[in-house]
Amino acid sequence: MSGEYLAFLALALVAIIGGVLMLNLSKVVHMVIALVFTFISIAGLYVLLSAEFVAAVQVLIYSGAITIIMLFGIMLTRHREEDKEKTTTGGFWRKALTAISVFAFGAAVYLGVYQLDFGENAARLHEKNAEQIGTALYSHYIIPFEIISVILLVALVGAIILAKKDDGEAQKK
Amino acid sequence: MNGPYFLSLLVFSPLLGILLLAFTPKTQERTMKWLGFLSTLPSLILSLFAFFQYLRGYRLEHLAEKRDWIRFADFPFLTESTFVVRYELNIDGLSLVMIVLASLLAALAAIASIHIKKEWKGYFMLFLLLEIGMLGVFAAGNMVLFFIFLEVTLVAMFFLIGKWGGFARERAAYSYLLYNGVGSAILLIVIAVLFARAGTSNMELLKEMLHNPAARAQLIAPIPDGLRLSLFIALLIAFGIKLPIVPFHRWILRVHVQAPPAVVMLHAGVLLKIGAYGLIRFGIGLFPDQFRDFSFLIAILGIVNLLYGAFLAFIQDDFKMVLAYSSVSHMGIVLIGLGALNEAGMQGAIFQTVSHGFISALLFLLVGILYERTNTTELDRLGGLAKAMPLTAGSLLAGAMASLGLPGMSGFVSEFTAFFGLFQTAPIVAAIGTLGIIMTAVYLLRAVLNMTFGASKSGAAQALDMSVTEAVPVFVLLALIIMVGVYPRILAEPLQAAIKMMMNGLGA
Amino acid sequence: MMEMAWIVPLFPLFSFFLLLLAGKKMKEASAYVGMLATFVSFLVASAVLADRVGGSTYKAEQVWLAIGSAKLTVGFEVTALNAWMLVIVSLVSFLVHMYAKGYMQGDERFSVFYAYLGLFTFAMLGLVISPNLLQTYMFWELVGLGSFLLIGFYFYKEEAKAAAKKAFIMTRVGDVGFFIGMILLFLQVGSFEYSDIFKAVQDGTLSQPMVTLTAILIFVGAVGKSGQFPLHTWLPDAMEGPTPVSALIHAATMVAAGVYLVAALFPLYEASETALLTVAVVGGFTAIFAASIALVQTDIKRVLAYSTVSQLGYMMLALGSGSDVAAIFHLTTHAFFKALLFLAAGSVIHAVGTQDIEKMGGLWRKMPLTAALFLVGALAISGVPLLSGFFSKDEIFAAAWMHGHGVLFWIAVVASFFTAFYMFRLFFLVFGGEERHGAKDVHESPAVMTLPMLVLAVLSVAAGYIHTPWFGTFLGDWLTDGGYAHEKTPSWMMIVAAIVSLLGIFLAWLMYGKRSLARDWLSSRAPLTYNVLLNKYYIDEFYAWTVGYVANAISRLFYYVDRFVIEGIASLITATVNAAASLGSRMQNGQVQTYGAVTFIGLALLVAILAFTGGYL
Amino acid sequence: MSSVPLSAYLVLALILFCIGLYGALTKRNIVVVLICIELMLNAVNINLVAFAKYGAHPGVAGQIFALFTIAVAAAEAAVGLAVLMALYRNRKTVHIDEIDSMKH
Repeated sequence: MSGEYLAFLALALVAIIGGVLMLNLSKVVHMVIALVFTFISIAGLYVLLSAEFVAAVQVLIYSGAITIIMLFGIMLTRHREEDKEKTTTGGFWRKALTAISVFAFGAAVYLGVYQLDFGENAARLHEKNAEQIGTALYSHYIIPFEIISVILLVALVGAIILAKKDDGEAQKK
Repeated sequence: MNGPYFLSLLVFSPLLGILLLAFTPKTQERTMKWLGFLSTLPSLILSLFAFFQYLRGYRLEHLAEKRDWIRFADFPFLTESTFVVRYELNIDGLSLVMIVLASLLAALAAIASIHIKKEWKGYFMLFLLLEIGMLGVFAAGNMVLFFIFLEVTLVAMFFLIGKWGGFARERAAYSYLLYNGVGSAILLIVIAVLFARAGTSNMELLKEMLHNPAARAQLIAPIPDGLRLSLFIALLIAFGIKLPIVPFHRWILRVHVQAPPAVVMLHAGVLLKIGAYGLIRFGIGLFPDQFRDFSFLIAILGIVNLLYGAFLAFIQDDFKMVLAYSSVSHMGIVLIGLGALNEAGMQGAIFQTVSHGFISALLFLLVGILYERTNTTELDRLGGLAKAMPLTAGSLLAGAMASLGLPGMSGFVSEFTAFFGLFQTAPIVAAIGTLGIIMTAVYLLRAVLNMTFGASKSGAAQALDMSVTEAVPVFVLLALIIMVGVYPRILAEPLQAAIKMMMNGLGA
Repeated sequence: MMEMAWIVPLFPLFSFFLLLLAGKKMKEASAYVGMLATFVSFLVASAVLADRVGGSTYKAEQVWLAIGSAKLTVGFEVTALNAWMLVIVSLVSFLVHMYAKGYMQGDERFSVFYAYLGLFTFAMLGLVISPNLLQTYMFWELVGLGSFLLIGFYFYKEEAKAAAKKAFIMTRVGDVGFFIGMILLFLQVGSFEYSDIFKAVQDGTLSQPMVTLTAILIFVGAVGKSGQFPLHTWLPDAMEGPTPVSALIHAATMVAAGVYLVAALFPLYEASETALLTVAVVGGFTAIFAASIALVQTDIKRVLAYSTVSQLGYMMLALGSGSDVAAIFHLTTHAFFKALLFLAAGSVIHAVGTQDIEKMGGLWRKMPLTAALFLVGALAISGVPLLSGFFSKDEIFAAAWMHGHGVLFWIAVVASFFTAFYMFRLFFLVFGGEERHGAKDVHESPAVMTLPMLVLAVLSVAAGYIHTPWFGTFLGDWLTDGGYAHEKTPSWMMIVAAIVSLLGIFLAWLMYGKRSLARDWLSSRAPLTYNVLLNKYYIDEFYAWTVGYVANAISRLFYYVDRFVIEGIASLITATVNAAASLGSRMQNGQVQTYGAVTFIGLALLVAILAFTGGYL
Repeated sequence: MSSVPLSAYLVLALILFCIGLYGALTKRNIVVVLICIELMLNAVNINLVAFAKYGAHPGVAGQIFALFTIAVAAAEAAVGLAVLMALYRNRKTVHIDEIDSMKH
């Protein structure tokens, strides 16, 4: 049992516990907090997978930005009587059916992956990881990279327009 | 004649008319009617030319066309021709006869379309599209192409019924679409299975692969007997809907009654025949063993069709309904001939398809002329037409006589040959079937005499007799009916080779 | 001349087409076209006959249709019988054409009438020269078409419409028997040719039951066409047609086609005792059955029609008794005197304008020539000695007696008595007594009508002498190629026959001429019998109640099956689809998560199936 | 050298994905649904990065794709939240089962 194993097991456990908690907590804010644990442990897993740069981005974007956005979303909407209301939709049957098919899906995919091993190991991935990524990103993947930047811009503008109050509506009020 | 584009030209020549019509202004009624009629002529001329060349000994194999069209898979371990749908047209005696029938009736129906009252542009465009479909079905060299052309007729007919039909036209059109859609779907399944297992949909190749033990090795996957049986039954149902065989016949009643008479000419004259053609081509051509096992059942179905249609036609109040059930009844004779499983029966069945094509076209032509003047085809409201419209009444009577199998007209030859065949294999069944001969006379005379004889009833008294334009197709059809009746060899000889080949397939 | 026999039917066909196309313009001239055509036919037919007398059978044919290995042929054949029939048909047809010019004068569809007559004559001539069963059948049906068209000539009359329809359908019922019999014969023999069939019968290729079966089936066709019981009901109704038509078709020629057919196939019948007996019994029964109906009818043409049925019964009886010669002989004489009677009746109707004999009377003075000619015909049909009917009927009596049909013989004798009685009842009512037809100006018919009657009258008298026990049996010798052995008939038979017919005439004279016997003797004494006879044994009603009812019931049944069962199943299917669709649309609840769940469940199902059926290789 | 096998990462990703999926299909609060979707995207990222190291063709491409996914996820979260705000303003609810105006 090497250290890598131990680290993997711990991180995986935290990630899964975070996910399960997310499903079972009743307050939305708690759910988000539970998920932050998951995100962070996933960042740890990236480190194990020799992807230091991705791990950093993960912490920055997910644990940071997205979580904050979500919290803002929760704060700006009304969540007062949550405790009395049910937190899930649909009847028992639908939930059961969904759960069963999620299990079936999981099992089926599990059958496919549990022995998957290509026997390859990119040993040099951790050496100057950020540099490798940068080189590939600005040479081979330059066009997707530019497109992504456009998408981000569009999302920025779109989000502003969507979230802005309608003029007519504002005047009425 | 030996140009490689002969068949394509024949099939697609109405396309020219569609294009010209597209550029004709909407209001020019006469121009459009002329265009519609003239566009049917090239294929008529070409098909007649081919027919007479064939009678003089020309070999139709020279006309075959073949071009790569869709390639589904390009694996190195498959041969060049596997999983390829080719654009291939070829004809033999049987399809040639059907093509002549189709192009001829199309031209005559175009003349009969002078009674169309509105939107001539769309009408004639769809009409010509329908003709392309019909010609293509008979010229198609593989099943996929056959299916595509079949669907073309389906779409064109749907709109022709739904837009230019009678009061309940929408219902009739949907009825048509639903029944035939189901039939087509079943047919498509059969085609898909065969294509997937054999890697080709060419009829000749399929036939080889299914029967020749040497060619069987080329199959991608084996086609065991059980599968063959199910495919055959599926084919029987698919074409049984088109023909129609009795439990599937309800749609044709609505179409016969609601569609404009000129369209029904083509429908009863040609489209119903696609069912018979398909049964012969695919049913007998591809699955002769299964066909042999089912032949008795098919003969019984034929008798049921014959009698059922006849008895129902006996009590109808509307002449169109009488004719609709008469179509059901007459298609029974086709089945009888096929079920006889011998050359006589086969010949009778094909004769009946052609003969009924002429006769039903004639009768519906006359229905159109009548309806134009009296606005009704109900038997109770018509009477004594022979006084006001002697020509129409006389032709109607002649049509009825041909339909009930009077010697000297085409109906007799087909009826006789079909029964002649069945008496060889199943005399008792055939003897029961002869009851249908009597019933045919009973219901046709009842209907026709009700309309033409007796005292003149209101509405019919002042009607004008048919005009020259209307008379031309009537007399052309009558002449053809009598010609086939008096000199049947003109039909029998082109068919001989095709029938012989099919009989070889059946092992008889 | 014999190789030209095929041309005989073509003249009337030509006349048919010509008149159909140009008849409107030719008007009265149409009559001359028709007359010329039939006259030329008659001349050629006579030449053919003259040729045949010295020569032997001529036959020519060519392939009409090949069905596999079987070759169906058409052609023509000149046998003794055929040549004889050619002459009779063309002669009577010519005379009727001539007569009709007077009778149909002024009818607006004059040319159409002649066109139809031409068609009919063509078909009938074609029928008698056919060398094989198939061709016979084809012309057989065409003859039926001609008959149908002519019966329905006055198409605007409901009765004519019904009669035409009935004639066509009733004969068609018989034709189906013919059709089946013909095909069965072909399947056994391999040919439709008469000669091949006879050969097969002689060889014994044809098994005995098959011979009987096919013979009886074909006889059914003859029953239909010749108006034998039980398919006779159309023939009296057929009198709705113009009278010349009744004379030509429903007396002289077409109805005799059944007799001709059986005679032409006689070797087949001879081979089966059962078939012969059937023919004889049907014939004998029809003879007396129809004669008894004729006793009380009041429509002049109906009386003659039932008389025709009865006489045809005689011919069938003769055939059934094994004497085709007697049948053909009677066919010949009957053609002449029955045509004569019909034409004379037509002349009367033409003059008086009614067909009801109760409204006629005393025409003897107004129309002496017609009356005299009618008398000749009546005497001939009654079997008064020295006229043609006497000899031919005698031949039939002899045949029946010699063949051992004692009962049938006596039935025939009684029928003969009836015949004499009803014919002279007719004669005395129409021509005797005082006038009852009111003020209508009645006068003798024009020469164009009386001339053909005169010719027929001469033939009615003279035709008997071509085949008599006294002067020689020319017809019989010739028809059987000299092999005719006249059976020695007991001499009492002739005397009995003569006495019976004279008795009938005498009784009629007592009742209707001298009136010493009350006319309502039968109706008052046995009203039931009288009514049964008057209503033709209620056969029509019987058919209406059985066949008609059954056909209607089956149709209704099918109608409901079609309407409710089949349509119901179709509706059920559409309803199911509809229900499924509306269920589906209720699932469409707008909740994204439901859609997602359904989609995902479907995916999971597919993935699971793939995984657990080993889809990962 | 014995390291954590590829399948361990894949199974972990699978579990997280399933959790996210179940949540996305059953949770009532739109914010939670969005969060669950983020979780699913994360599961996918794990796969990508794992394949970058242990896949059939290991290389930096997997990590780059993970970065792209993260970028898109960020954009998605922003837009999703904006939509949520707009919705909330109009309907006064964040419950997904009350938003069904797309009904047939």
